[in-house]
Amino acid sequence: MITLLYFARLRESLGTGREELALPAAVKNLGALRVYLAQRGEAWAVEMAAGRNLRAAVNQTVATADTAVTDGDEVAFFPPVTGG
Amino acid sequence: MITLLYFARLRESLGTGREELALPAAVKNLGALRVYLAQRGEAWAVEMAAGRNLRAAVNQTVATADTAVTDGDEVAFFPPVTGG
Amino acid sequence: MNVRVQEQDFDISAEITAMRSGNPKIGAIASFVGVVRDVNDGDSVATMTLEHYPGMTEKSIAAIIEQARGRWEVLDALVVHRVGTLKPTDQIVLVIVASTHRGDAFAACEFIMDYLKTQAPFWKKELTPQGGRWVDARVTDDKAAQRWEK
Amino acid sequence: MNVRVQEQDFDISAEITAMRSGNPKIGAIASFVGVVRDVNDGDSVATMTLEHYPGMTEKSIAAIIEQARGRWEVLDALVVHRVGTLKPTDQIVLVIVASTHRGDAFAACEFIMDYLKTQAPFWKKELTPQGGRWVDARVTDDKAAQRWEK
Repeated sequence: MITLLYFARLRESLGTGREELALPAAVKNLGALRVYLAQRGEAWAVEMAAGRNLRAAVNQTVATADTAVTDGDEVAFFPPVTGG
Repeated sequence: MITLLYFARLRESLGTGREELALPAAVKNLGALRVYLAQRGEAWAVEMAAGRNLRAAVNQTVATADTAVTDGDEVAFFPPVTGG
Repeated sequence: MNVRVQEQDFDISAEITAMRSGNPKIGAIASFVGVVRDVNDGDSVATMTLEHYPGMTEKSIAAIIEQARGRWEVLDALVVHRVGTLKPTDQIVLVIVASTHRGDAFAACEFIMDYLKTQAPFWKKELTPQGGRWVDARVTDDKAAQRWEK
Repeated sequence: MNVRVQEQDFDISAEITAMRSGNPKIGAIASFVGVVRDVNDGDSVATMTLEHYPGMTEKSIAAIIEQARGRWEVLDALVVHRVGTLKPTDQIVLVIVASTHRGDAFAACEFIMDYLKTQAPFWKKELTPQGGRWVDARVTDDKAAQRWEK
């Protein structure tokens, strides 16, 4: 299982801020996870689309498409940050 | 008459912070005034010496050797500033 | 070195007093306060709600402070970032950097603010007469942060 | 825009609160506090006495703020400089600059501090175990001020 977190605009449009997911065997990294989630359709297809300006973190560290994702990880997806 | 002001190290070594002076006819600018004051001898010769790192203001505006000095002016001599 | 994320307001005097009483080597304290403006992108803003990623927020800000310490002489540093709902003229963020000399204090403080704007996981949602909207990330903020990467 | 020379201490929170309550366009407030250090040039400092040139001080600081307003967007600015006898960890000087965005606030605040150090008529005398001594002007301060002249 991995923990998935969604923040800000994503949390609202996906209708959830947190879920537990059994990691599919074929999903080895963040890029593959994003493609997998986009296949859920509707808002998922929009928010996870390849062209969408999306940021992610694995275990609370900024991550890129080739960052490995393994069982037990905490993975977060969110829009570019706007604090300060 | 002009008003002469001395600050910080100058005030201490010259033994005065303020004096009124009848401007000698030959003194037309700040450089000439400095030469005139240096002729008072002792501490004056030391503090007003040509090589001394000295700053001055005429009517509360930073001035240089060729700044004109005329009757009624307020002239101040002081070391480089060290505030802030 | 201290990082806090909180709903309540902060008092810059109290923070600076605590910092300088703790270290007589401090000669220079640069600080920054971010404030909610009443207009953004041409629309009036009634309230501003800040969301963050608990855990990652504190971790990423601590990492930013460590980067600043590697570049400049930083005797002490504090970051306080508010979350929840704020209104115009409310304080949002406080950064304080203490050093021996002012050049280091100013540079480290501005560096931390530039990175807070571009890397720390906070998101703002504004309530305007047209409804709620998520604030878009600014290209100028990314540019400000990139200045330091050389 | 406000300049004060005074013996009593200042409260940065009160000054910032007054500034931001007066103008809802303010989004960024950069500030600087100078503090008396307990060591200077290798000697311990017991007290520090500040002298100034009344009249010229206020005039030259107001001119410095005007220069800053000509270069950056400055919505409000305050300079408070203390005179008289201070001790280590005491506050000496406060500069606050408010703007819409942080880049302007930081630049104008540092500019005003650099010029305060090199142009405003203040002089410091330190009391050390070797007796009283007037502080020498620093070459680094002149260099910091010269950065802006281009």
